[in-house]
Amino acid sequence: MSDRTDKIREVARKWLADGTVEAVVGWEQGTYGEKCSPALARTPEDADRLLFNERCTNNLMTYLKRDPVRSMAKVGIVAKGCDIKSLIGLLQESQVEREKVMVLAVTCEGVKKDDGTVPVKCQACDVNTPTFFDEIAGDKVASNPDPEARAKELEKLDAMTQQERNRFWREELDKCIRCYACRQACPLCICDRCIAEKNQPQWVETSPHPRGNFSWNLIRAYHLAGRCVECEACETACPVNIPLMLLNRSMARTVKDAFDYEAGRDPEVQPPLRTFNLDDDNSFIL
Amino acid sequence: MTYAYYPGCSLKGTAIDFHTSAMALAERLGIELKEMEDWVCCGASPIHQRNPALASGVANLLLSLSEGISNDVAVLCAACYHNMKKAEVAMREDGKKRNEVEEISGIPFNPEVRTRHFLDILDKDYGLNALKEKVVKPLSELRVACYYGCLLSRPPEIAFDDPEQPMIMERVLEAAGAETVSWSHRLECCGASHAVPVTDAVLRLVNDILASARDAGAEVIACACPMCQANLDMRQEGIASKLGVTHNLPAVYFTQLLGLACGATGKDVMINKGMVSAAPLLREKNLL
Amino acid sequence: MSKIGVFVCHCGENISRTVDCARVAKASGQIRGVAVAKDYKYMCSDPGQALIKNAIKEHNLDGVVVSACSPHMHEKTFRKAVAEAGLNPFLCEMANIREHCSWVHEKEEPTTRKAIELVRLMVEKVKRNMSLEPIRVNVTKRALVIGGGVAGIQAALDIADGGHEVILVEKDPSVGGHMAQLSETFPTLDCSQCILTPKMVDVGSHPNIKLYTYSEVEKIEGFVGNFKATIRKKARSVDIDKCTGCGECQLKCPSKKIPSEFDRGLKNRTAIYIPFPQAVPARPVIDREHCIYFTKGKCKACQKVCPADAVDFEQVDEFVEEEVGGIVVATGFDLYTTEKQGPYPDYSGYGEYGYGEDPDIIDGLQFERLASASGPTGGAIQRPSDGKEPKSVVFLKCIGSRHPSKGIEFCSKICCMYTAKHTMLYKHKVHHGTAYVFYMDIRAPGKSYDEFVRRAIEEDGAVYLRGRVSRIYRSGDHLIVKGADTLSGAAVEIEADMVVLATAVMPQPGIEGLFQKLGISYDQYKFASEAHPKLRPVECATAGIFLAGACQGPKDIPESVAQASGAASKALILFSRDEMLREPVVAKVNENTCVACWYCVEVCPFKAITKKDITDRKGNLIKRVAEVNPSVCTGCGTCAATCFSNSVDLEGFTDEQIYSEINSLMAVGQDLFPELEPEKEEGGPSDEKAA
Amino acid sequence: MPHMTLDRTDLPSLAQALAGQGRRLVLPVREGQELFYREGADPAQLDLSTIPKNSIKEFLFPKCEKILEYEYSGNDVVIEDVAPDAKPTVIFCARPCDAASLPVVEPLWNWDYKDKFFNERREQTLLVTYACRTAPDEACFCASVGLSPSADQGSDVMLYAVDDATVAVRPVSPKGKELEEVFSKFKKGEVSDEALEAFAKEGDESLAHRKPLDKVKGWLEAHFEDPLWEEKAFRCIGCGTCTFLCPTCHCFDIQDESVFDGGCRLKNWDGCQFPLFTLHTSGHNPRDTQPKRYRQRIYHKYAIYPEKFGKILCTGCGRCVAHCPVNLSLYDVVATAQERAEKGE
Amino acid sequence: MSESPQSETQTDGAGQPEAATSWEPRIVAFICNWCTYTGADLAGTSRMKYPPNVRVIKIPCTGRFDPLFMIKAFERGADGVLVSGCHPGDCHYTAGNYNARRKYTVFKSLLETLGMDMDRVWFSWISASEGGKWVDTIQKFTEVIREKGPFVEYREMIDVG
Repeated sequence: MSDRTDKIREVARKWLADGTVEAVVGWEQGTYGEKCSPALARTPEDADRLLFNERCTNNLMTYLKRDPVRSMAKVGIVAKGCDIKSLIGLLQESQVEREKVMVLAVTCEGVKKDDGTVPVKCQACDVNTPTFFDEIAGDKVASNPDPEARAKELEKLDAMTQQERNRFWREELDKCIRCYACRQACPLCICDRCIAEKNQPQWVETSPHPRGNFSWNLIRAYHLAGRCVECEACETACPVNIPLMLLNRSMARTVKDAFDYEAGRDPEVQPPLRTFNLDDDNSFIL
Repeated sequence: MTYAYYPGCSLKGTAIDFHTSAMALAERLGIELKEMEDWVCCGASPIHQRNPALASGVANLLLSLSEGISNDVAVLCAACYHNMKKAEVAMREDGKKRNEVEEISGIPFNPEVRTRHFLDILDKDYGLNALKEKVVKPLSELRVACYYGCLLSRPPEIAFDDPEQPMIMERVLEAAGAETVSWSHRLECCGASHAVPVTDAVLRLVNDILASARDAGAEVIACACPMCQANLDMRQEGIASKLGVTHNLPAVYFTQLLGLACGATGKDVMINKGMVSAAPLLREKNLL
Repeated sequence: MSKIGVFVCHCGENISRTVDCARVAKASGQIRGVAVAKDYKYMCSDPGQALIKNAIKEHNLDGVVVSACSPHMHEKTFRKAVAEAGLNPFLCEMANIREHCSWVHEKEEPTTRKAIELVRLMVEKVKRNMSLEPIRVNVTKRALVIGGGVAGIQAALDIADGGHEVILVEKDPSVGGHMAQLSETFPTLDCSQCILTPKMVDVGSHPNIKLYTYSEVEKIEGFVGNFKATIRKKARSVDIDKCTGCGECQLKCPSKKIPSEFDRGLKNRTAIYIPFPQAVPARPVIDREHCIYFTKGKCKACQKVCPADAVDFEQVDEFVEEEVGGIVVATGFDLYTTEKQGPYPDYSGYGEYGYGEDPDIIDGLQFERLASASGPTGGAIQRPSDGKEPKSVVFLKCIGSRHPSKGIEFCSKICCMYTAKHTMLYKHKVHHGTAYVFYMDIRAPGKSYDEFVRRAIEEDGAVYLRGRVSRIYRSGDHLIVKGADTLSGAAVEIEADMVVLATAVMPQPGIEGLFQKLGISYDQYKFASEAHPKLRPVECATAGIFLAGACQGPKDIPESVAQASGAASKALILFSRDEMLREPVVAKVNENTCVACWYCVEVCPFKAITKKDITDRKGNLIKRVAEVNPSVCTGCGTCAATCFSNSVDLEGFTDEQIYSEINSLMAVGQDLFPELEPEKEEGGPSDEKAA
Repeated sequence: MPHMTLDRTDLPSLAQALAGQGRRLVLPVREGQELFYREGADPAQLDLSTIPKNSIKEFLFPKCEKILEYEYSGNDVVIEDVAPDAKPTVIFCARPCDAASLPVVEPLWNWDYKDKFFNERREQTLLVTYACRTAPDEACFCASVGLSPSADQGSDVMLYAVDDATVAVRPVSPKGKELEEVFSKFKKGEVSDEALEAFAKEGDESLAHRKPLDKVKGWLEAHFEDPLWEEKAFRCIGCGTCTFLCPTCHCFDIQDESVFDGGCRLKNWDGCQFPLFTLHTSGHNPRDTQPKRYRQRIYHKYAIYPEKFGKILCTGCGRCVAHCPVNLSLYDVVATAQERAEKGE
Repeated sequence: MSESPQSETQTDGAGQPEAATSWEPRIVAFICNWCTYTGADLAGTSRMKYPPNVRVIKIPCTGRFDPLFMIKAFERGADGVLVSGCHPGDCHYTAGNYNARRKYTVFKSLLETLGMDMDRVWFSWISASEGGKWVDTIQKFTEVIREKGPFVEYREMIDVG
């Protein structure tokens, strides 16, 4: 780990010193437990605060869409392979201009959540060694993704009957308090004004009652279908522990099966809901 | 390079010279043709008329024998190649067919396995340049008519060269120094399967082929199919007696010519087996 | 509070038979925001319309719902009426209580209630309707015609005669296209050039036609009524204004061994050449690939002999911009080739016919040249290999066409006719010769077409054999054609001196590049697609672009000419008004919340949405947003439904309107609020089921 | 004076007994890796291992509450009031920092307008608080805001786990005293005041490292514009988790939900971290950046609210520290303010 | 659920006995202007008969269909929702229905994941000439919904618990 930290600091220092970037977004030691916290290095000195370890869970790409980073002429960003998938999503949707970002990739064996468990995304990870970057820290890390990881997650849901699933989600979604932490944490929730905050008309009721909660969580998942890179930021941020990734993963599976598409792979490819094939599945339409 | 070798029945019988010469050639080229164990007849032409599914079943069985040797099954006989390749392609592309065949043969299909004609192996895997290097007795000034017959290059889905304008045999023999002629009947049918029932028709067909080759200035016909070779070779007598045309044009296997070019003796390649002997011609060209 | 008027029509008894119209009116009157509700026997009649107009004035209405038949029937009628009363026509909607209610349901309570709900639904919508003004698009009354074949020529002449300027762009040095290559034409056997060349001359001299030959369309910008075309005038190396077309240069040119495109390689031409005697313009062009000066750096023979000093080796490609309102695409066809690697990478020809490498195996157009009086043989039928007169010619139809294994499934349509013609031309010139034709079917629908084919068979004795040919090979002086005669069931083998292949009609190789520039769609074979196969066969989905001739699919001359005139009249309709009026049902973008993800841009089938920069006074970029071009938008609303933040909306079907319609459904006994009652909370669900 | 003790193992039955008197029962139970106060949970599931993730706020100030109904009749609107949905409630084994939040927010609900929805619930709610022997979480800083792990503000009854087996009971409010006989059913013994003092002392020591925050107000008032805000809050993603988990955050939004022929007015939780919170109809937003919004939260808690109601709007429960997805620690920020104030910066 | 004290005071018609009427399936159909709407017109002009339980909301093209519409319809008491437009290849706007089809695919699977009763969500292609198909579809759909009864699951879901 430390060699990666050194490399990150070295590159960041270089970029900041020679003015390649205005700032570098990375991680620094947090103030609570082993947690790490997003950090903004504006000077070569700041760069020495940056680090990488298995608690660097935050997907920093979410900062690309918000100030002060958004308004910078050019910014450096430290990113794990999984975070880079989000960047690719942002590039596909023209939310970021490639030439305005310097990607300082870091190889990764997988991170640990606050409770010490390993996220599913890490079990399924095939980008331990990023391939899309300007600089990379750390030696090649072999990937051995568990191809079943997603399926295993969904088993529970798949096993339920329609009524059971209905019950299950009603209970889960009843918890929602509409803080929108999921949306705020998501690097791919790119709208300046979320549909849930538009009230002419009010398609999505803002009240945290089951009706509003259902339509909100439904639309969130729908808008992320084919775009979500399964970074798990939403679920991690949710203060009431709604298993949002079950929805996102199920959508990702659908998109894979129906359109043979995986989000966050290739900036040149069209996201599935921005295009179509003449021979898309028609079987369910009368 | 090692290949699982499937001779097929004729190569162990009537076409033993094809087998022997191929082995002799392979040995000199350093290609190992490892004969698969417990192989059976591919069913030749009758089987797929009686029962196509069964035909594919047999093919699948044969392909499965390659396990442990190589995923590439080397075949010399055009008919065997035809049957096995067709089945293989069908199984790879048509899941339904595959299940049906696996059902019948009770053997899982290995999608990795490939049926390869020996010509194709020489051309693609071994390479013409490598072949050139092994040539010790160039077939120079030997004017050869390469005969494909109707099976070898067709249908398109199993072809290893242009189905209607194959040049692979020409390429290979030219690499060995031969002079190949351009002629019209390279892909015409010799009538093999009618050899017994309608001999007259066969005589006519073979006569056309031989004539066309001779008119093009060929001194010898190179074959890649036991049935063709047998027909072209054995019918000449009949043609002489019934149609009054003497051709006296030897029909040999391409492997025999290549074998000689690579230094094998006439005996090694059983050059004397043909009814119309190629020996005099070859001797004249100092190839024997 | 809005003031809506509801007008319920009995449609004689068509509605009132099953719907209680009086009650519908009464009920409607109680809907919030409804100022007046009336029912009447025939709302579409003059008194009916008068009733509406008066109500509008009397109650100063700001919206009207006519509850009657289908809007497809009378929406225009009532919107017109409303407009006459001074109300914006788009503030009028129809509730369809006839086709969707009275005609399909029995006379019973639910039917009337449904009618009431349909009215309420529309009232709620109309409350959110906006006054809309039709979109006016200025029209540049000039046309661009791409392609100078017979179709392009016809379209250009018609538009020009209609009094509008035409820009005609032809990629070759002369107009005329394939028709100029033909000898005689079916079914009349009149000489092709005799009927075409006058038209070519007209095009060259018409005051309203600006002719760009040896030129190609480089770029197309803009939209219907307002296209801007950039045209590349390829360097001709000859100043056509100075040149008198005397032809001296051709005589002197030392490189004479270049196969002539016009004669399809049956004759050679020089490096500086006039493609054919009747060319328009009759001016030469230097083929720089073969010109000795351009390849070796010296020669200039042509320049030396040119009396007009017109040869200009320094010439470079020129670009001109032309503004036009409409575009006619007439890029024509070319022939599928039997060669192994022809101009169509996706298709490889016929190995069984030796890939057409034998000089005596030729295609239909080559035969046309052989038979043409202006052709290489002066019209004498001689086989290319040795110039001998062929005693037997075999014609093969459906070469490529209707041959899925060759990758083409369509019928080339013209081959049956021209092959019949060929047999005649042949027989007329070689009386003792035999013409054999291998065919799959004979397709001769069309005015005096079948008679023509019968003549070929019965009078000129062409031998028609139904079947395909498996192999052609040379045997000495002859070509052996092996085929099947499926009628007699016999295998046939013909000794031929020459074989003519009726090869498939294909779009110009690489034409999709142009189609992409134009933003028009095309099918798997790269034939241009029409807007509707039956009802809009000459328009493209992209407004202002029309199709003529074989670029759309195989066509014979009369069809091409007819379609060309059709395309021309479409263009003339477009030019008939100074500005075009379009339905204001178009998308609009909320720039405040658009985040420029370009989903709308990508899903728009009409390329109506573009990317716009918003800058401050100093020109610094503030943000980028999507922008709808109302002149192009057709109002499908796909963009609106695709936008995540609903920053795109559709006039006439806005989110607000649709929301209100859905909302109105709640009204009849569907109150969801009791669930909010505290006491309900205990056992909410169980109560639900009880209900 | 001595205090009654009971067996720790009897706590569930005690909870049951309290609920038995027609109260809805709220107590902390485990869900996955964390604890939550849940209504109607099985007392047997009672889990006291640490501080729950949610606060008790939602039981007095629900996340969504209907406050009136309206209905169109013809062209008029008829408005109907809605009675508060207040049921007798016992919150069992609340943490001191949760209990203490009530006296902090009471004035807010009662200064000009008396909020009957909150007050009636407060009236009906009985708080049986489970004192912390030592700070249960690394994030705790109640000591810094004048409370302690065994603080009894807002509680009706205090429970002290004096050792692993024994729990001492100390009624605090009159309401609490009335429950004497319910508790006495479970009485097993007694402990002296000293025991409780020792208990309290142990708790205080566990937070000795926390600074007092007495100078924060002054510093804030002088540093509205300060680099600190950008520096700390750039990382804030505005998720509002801090405000929603906070026992003292009380902002709400009024929503009218309307269908065709009627509707209702709802009072929903809201938070100062959201751009919409201060977005004007004009499009202008006085708090247009996240640092400004974050600053507002600190100001409201440590300067504005104390100014108006004399109390810091924070009980140091540490939830906003522990659960911030980007680990932006409120304590870290106010402690920095305190430090600078001490240094006179 | 379908009855409610408010309903008497409702503004729908000369005091018709709303409260007394028992539950009737409520089907909302979002249909495109060019094919299905015209198809439904044809059913009318051909005097075909089908149950009066469907409420049509006309959109220009299925491309305009936003899944939010469906959710709102259920929130407003629909027991079933039908979305119908032009057959593939027939779209008046050339591609609206293809885009819509992808939306359906994703949204459908999302509803399934959430345990929605998919018998209440129908998609169809009905051309301008398929008046008969329109009638069959509405008849079948109405029967299915009548079988199932009111959409209690959703009503529960949209009730504030």
